[in-house]
Amino acid sequence: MREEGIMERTNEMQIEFDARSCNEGFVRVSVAAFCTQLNPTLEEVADIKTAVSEAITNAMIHGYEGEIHKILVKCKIEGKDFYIDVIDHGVGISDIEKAMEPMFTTKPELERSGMGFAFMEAFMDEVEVESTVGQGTVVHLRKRIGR
Amino acid sequence: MREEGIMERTNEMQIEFDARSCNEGFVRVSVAAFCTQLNPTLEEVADIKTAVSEAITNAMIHGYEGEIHKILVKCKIEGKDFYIDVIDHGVGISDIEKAMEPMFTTKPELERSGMGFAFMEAFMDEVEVESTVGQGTVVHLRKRIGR
Amino acid sequence: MDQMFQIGDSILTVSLPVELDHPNSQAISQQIDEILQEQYIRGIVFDFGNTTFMDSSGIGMIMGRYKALGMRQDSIRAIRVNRRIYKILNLSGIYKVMKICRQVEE
Amino acid sequence: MDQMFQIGDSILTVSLPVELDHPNSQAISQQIDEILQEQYIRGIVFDFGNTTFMDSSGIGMIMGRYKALGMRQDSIRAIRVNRRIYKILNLSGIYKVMKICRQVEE
Ligand SMILES: Nc1ncnc2c1ncn2[C@@H]1O[C@H](COP(=O)(O)OP(=O)(O)O)[C@@H](O)[C@H]1O
Ligand SMILES: Nc1ncnc2c1ncn2[C@@H]1O[C@H](COP(=O)(O)OP(=O)(O)O)[C@@H](O)[C@H]1O
Repeated sequence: MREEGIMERTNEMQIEFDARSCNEGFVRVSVAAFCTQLNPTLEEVADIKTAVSEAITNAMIHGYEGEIHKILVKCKIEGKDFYIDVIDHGVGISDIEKAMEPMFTTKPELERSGMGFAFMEAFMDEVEVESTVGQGTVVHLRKRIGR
Repeated sequence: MREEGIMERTNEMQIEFDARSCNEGFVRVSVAAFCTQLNPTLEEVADIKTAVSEAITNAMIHGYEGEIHKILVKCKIEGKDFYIDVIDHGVGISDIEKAMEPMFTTKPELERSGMGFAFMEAFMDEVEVESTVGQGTVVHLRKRIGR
Repeated sequence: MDQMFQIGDSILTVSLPVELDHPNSQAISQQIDEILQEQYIRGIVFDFGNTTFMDSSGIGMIMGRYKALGMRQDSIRAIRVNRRIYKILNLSGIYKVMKICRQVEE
Repeated sequence: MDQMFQIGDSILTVSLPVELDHPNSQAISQQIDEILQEQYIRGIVFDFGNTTFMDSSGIGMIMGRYKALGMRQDSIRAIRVNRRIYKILNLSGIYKVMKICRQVEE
């Protein structure tokens, strides 16, 4: 494939990193820097950063319960759509519908507000969760840039 | 592994991205943001950015000759050492010693200066190249931070 | 870190960091709780003047401190809140228990 | 993009971007070459005043323009060069053909 024509509207990257909370900042910065190709507004960048932050914090705290394993963040630009998948191989979610209810949290003792999914939904155009107990979770996020 | 003790001195991430020149900036930013954990000086960050930029430009221009395939950048923090591997599955290098000579380039028509490896060596503490013709190239970089 | 916390008239003012994310929120929770154990504090003012990023971990941190203060009315307050942070605070519903003073934006 | 290029007395002054990397160097080479084809230019001044990042692609771009101008002595010059860029230009050996004026740093 030459770097020309229709393919220029697609672009992919993925970051795999240790589930250490000190990595949250660099992952937000990386995803934000990648999506500047879509010429987002500052507000759109902030929306994406917040949603990514929620999903990777969840993978660390809930998915891996503080253990250090790998988290994968896949990003794709397709036309004006920005897709982000956040993938962990942690404990999984048994009741996804319940998990996505605002204020619902299984870790109140860690001062989780239960607003993670609510924020993702507020700031992205699409939030979809796939999960298998004992195997892990994929959070699919999509945002259309420049409307 | 809990996020404590000796393991805190190790941290890993890797980025895989399309060999499009528009991705060079975001990869530099990501690697720089990741290595801030080592408290580098601005000069050290600039050194790392330059070296990474050389290696990924080479993977695009020489390794893949402008075709769009994946480049992998692996980063590891170990104590005060910052390791970066830049990996492509492109054409490979037949004579590595010659390739690393300052001013040597196989693409003068693309205005390559032949200074890529020289810059990597100037700015990093270690540069090692492994390559197999027809299979690809790995550039290993290491820099000790905070001396 | 110490200029982050100022106490006057039993009110603790916390200068929040640029990014109020999960690691920072955890650290701040701990530090505030240490202060609350050492001395009588009747209210906390969260100063968002430098803060440009915040996620739900920040909401958890604030709600946790509200609880630590006994969930008393007017015990917490947010000042110098910019547009982005205002949106997040609003979305979280936390304005029901915390007065929010906005930043004058240029 | 157009304020990037200014011409006076047959000298082209190019305001280089913040990051003079591979994609930017390629684009600038092309744009300069178009100007060189359209009109007589006897020298190029590269203004690094905004530039904080540069790699060997930038060196290639400058050397290429030096060749396009016929490799004449004093035909290229770099101005407002900061410490970092100065280091890179020095390392490349390009100072042998290009006069370098440093930025006054605060
Ligand atoms: N990656 C994950 N792995 C396992 N469980 C998860 C994951 N993400 C979310 N959950 C579950 O969904 C619940 C709600 O998540 P969220 O809305 O982000 O709130 P919070 O993180 O504050 O608990 C969590 O308390 C947890 O039980
Ligand atoms: N990833 C790579 N794959 C194949 N060949 C490479 C790669 N990196 C470098 N080379 C070879 O090494 C030569 C020297 O590289 P370098 O010093 O970076 O200079 P330049 O990129 O300006 O040619 C290149 O011209 C090319 O032939």
